[in-house]
Amino acid sequence: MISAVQLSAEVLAVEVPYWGQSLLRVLGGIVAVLLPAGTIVYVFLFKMMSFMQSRLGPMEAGPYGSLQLVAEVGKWLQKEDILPTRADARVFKMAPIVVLVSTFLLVAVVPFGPDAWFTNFEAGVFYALAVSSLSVLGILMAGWASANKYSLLGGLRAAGQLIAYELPMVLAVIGVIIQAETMNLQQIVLAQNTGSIFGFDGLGNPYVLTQFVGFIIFMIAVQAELTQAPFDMPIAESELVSGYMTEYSGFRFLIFFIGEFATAGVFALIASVLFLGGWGIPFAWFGWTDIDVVANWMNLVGPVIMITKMMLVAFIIMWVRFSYPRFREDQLQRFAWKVLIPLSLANIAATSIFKVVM
Amino acid sequence: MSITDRVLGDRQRLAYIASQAADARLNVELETEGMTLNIGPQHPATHGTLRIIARLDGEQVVWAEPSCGYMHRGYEKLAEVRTYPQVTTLVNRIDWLGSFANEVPFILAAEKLMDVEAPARAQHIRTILFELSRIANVSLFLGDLGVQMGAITPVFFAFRDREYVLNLIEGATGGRFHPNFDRIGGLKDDLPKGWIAETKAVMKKLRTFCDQIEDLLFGNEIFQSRTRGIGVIPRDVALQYGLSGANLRASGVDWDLRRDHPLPMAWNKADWKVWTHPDGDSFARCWIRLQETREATKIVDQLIDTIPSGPIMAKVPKIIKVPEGEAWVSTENPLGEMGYYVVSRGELGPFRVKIRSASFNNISIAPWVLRGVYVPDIVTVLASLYFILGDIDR
Amino acid sequence: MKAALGDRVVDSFHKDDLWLRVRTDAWKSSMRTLRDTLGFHYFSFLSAIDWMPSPYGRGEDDPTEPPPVRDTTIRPGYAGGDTRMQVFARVGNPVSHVSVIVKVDVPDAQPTLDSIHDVYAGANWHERETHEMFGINFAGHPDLRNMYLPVDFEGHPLRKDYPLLARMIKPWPGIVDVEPLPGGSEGGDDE
Amino acid sequence: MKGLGVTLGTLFETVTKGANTVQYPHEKEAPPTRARGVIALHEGNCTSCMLCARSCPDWCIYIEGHKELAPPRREGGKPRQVNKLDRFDIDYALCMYCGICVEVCPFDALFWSPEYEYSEPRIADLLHDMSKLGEWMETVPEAPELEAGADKKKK
Repeated sequence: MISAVQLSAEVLAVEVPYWGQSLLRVLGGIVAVLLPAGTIVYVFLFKMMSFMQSRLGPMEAGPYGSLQLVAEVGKWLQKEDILPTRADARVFKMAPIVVLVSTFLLVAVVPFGPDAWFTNFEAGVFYALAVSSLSVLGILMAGWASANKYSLLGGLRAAGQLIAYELPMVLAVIGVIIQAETMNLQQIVLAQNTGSIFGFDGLGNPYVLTQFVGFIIFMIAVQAELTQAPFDMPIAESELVSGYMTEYSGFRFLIFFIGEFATAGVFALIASVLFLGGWGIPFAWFGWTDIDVVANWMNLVGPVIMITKMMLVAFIIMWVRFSYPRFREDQLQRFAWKVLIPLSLANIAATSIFKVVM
Repeated sequence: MSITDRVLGDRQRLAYIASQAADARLNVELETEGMTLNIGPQHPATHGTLRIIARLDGEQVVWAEPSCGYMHRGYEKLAEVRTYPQVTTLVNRIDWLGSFANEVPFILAAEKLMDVEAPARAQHIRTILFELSRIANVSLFLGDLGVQMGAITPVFFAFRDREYVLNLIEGATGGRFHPNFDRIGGLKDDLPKGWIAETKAVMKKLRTFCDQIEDLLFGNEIFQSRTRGIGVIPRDVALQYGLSGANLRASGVDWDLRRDHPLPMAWNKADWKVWTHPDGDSFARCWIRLQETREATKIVDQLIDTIPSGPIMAKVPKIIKVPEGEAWVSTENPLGEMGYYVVSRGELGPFRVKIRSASFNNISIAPWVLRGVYVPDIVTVLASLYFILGDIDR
Repeated sequence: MKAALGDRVVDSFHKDDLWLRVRTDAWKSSMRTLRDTLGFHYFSFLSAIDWMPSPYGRGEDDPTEPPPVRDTTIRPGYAGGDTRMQVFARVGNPVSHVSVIVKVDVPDAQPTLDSIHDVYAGANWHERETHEMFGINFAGHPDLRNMYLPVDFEGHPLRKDYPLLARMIKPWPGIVDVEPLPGGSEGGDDE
Repeated sequence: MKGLGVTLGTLFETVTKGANTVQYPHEKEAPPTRARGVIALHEGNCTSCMLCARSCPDWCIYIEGHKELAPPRREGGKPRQVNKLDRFDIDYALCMYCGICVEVCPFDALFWSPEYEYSEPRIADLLHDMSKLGEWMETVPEAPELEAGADKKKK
């Protein structure tokens, strides 16, 4: 495994000391989280949503509305940061940070290229799923601390929903792990790009084809994790005003807003790694057989491919978000326990039988 | 119609038992100290300033009671000090979405007292504008229904197509929301040139809008699971509370004032269908309103082609003194049955005007229907009852 | 209709709508018979009328001239009536689509009437509104709180002797104040 | 599932055929000729008969005038006594655009003009005086011809 040090040595042809390398990783991490969040917000939330509703969306800030995001951030920064009197101050301040931290931890494990990765855990997938349930804590803290009946209701609903949808997400991912026989994300990407379906290896073996049921369950579970439209009971504007985020304003709300869309971006990244073959193009086209053989320019092209796949997955998430009404939370729970979990168990059984037979 | 041909037979009984069972469940559960949630006057789900005080047990509503009065403008007192033309400007601000539809019953009541009849052409144009304001009102309901349920997109479709109708009304009457176009004995002016052709084009757009909303919302599984069997109002309770309009027809009562109550208007000249639905739940109410919008476009299409020529205003003295007497006229407004009980003493203005607005009765059933319902369903049931605050508080 | 209600109907009037006036003490029983025997299940509305003409007029009299004299005779409307305040309700038959307006006198001394909220559940809110607007209290009504007005509002706005303040404070701009020609008119004909 | 089709369809429709919204500060939508935007006063016709002020439901028209001698119409005739307007204000903060004054005016002094951009930072400026109302006169459009089948009315 070439570590990032060699990567920077060869590509940048300069010897980067250890502290330089970790600085590089931290900056890379922030960029890898904020960049997709920003593009998703702008492209989908502002532009695509308005096009779907036959209007043009923000046009004033910058040419064709491109600087709208900067305007929004500016607006929130100069808004007053209200702390409700009876709120539990410390927990109230901590909540948005916890939600954002879980996103940054999540992105640390996503590979962007043969050498361009932050950490290369053996148990990458396990770590990712464990960390993603951290945001539930943040939301509960926000709901409880803002001492407001609506946010309390929102927080409790969020807790129930997120936990109910952790399970199908994990079970859907197990199908992928069985097929790739590894938990290391880098290896999963490798398996997808070098594998072959019934001998035809021109397209590699992206798990979205063989694991289609797993992909559907994973997408639904991600939609619920992000509290997006069909599952946005916690932030149900027409009942709970805006759920656990009601009392937040100014910079803290900005963190929540970034958190929400950064998590959407990172989950889309993970979905594209697990199901769409991550940063790789099917290796058969280039005659590569193993990870060391892959050409160096792949470290630069890899992130671009990842971003396009992420935009594809995010398009699906947002598209569903804009055209579906909201579940009631008891239907939501019933849908999770009675439909998704049995389906994912069946998927695991089928994959394992298929694995053994093949 | 895929939805109607599905078997709806015993659904009403099933849903009714479910909502009654909610009552039983409530007093059986362990007695936890309930939380009083105050869905306050500025809540996004209320069309205006309605406050609902709900006592919750967890997510379930034990007792809910709307408290209105935040929007009370005292119309009945104001009407006593105004002359007849001034009251028509006052009156179209009660149900501000379908505002031309408010003026018509008041003017008909005054005409009944003076036993003057508007010429055929005026009656025709009045009916067309009445149906146009119905479309403007109910199309916003269809869009707003989506927002109450969380779907963001339908509301933009509704506003986009509603703009065409509002431009039509403004073209003919001068005011988008408050036309003030009706006069005792006829209308203020005639239609501008090219208005008829424009209306036909807009009606086609409206029909595609209805299909789009049907696909986007009504065909949606989540929407159906959110509204079927929720907020069931059986027939006799609906009658006792005086529900009217789509809410009454959704509980299976075949009563439409346009057809059953003869008025000097042109409804009988067009053939259209009155839709009823046996279920009486939220879905039935919303579905009936969608069909009514389609019927309204059909009515307008038929009437547009057969407008008789002739005067627009009957022979009426310039200063109107309505002879002594009492009259009651009610028409099928977009929200329900809206009626005016005008008592006149022969002066310039009415002596007493009792305004019977549809939403006041539609909401008086809320405490009964909201018992044992979940918190998100409060919004669903109120959205399907479809009230406008000006109507309740007058 | 008269057969079923019998002697409770005091007076009736018919002009393309039907008005009935019922004896005050027979108000609840007649509503019950209307609903049960004659099938008038649909409750449309209930309200009251104060027949005394308002002493303030339309607030449009010229403050300079002496206030005009106004007749304060109490003349009831259709189907007669001899008290100042009358409660009237309208109920309909959903099958035959016929509706009737039932009137009843409210004794002037202490305006009370027994509530019909158990006959027609919808009457609950209407009675609360009539109570706060006219001061008629309904015996047997579960909670006669104010419907629209704040809890501590005294006075009953829809009574004719309750002044409409908006028109009291502001002088009426419609008063003609075109001063005459200085030094009298030289007989020019006013166009 | 059909819902997804509708939203996607609208997406392509908006991209191809352009959205329904109008970018207000740059493009402006012309209101129909009969729109009731603002009331314009034709001073010459007004004889301060106060009919409009009397019939306004909101009491928002304030008129003061005085009598004056005007030159006779025919040379030998007596000087005419004519009402001259001193003050004719319409308070647009109170006005509810009902149009009764325009209709009730016997001398055709008041007209509707579809102008709608006269918002003011201070509410007191909404009290338009005689000269301001005069300025609106040239924005008053021609009366639109009527739909076929309408009999020709005098006005």
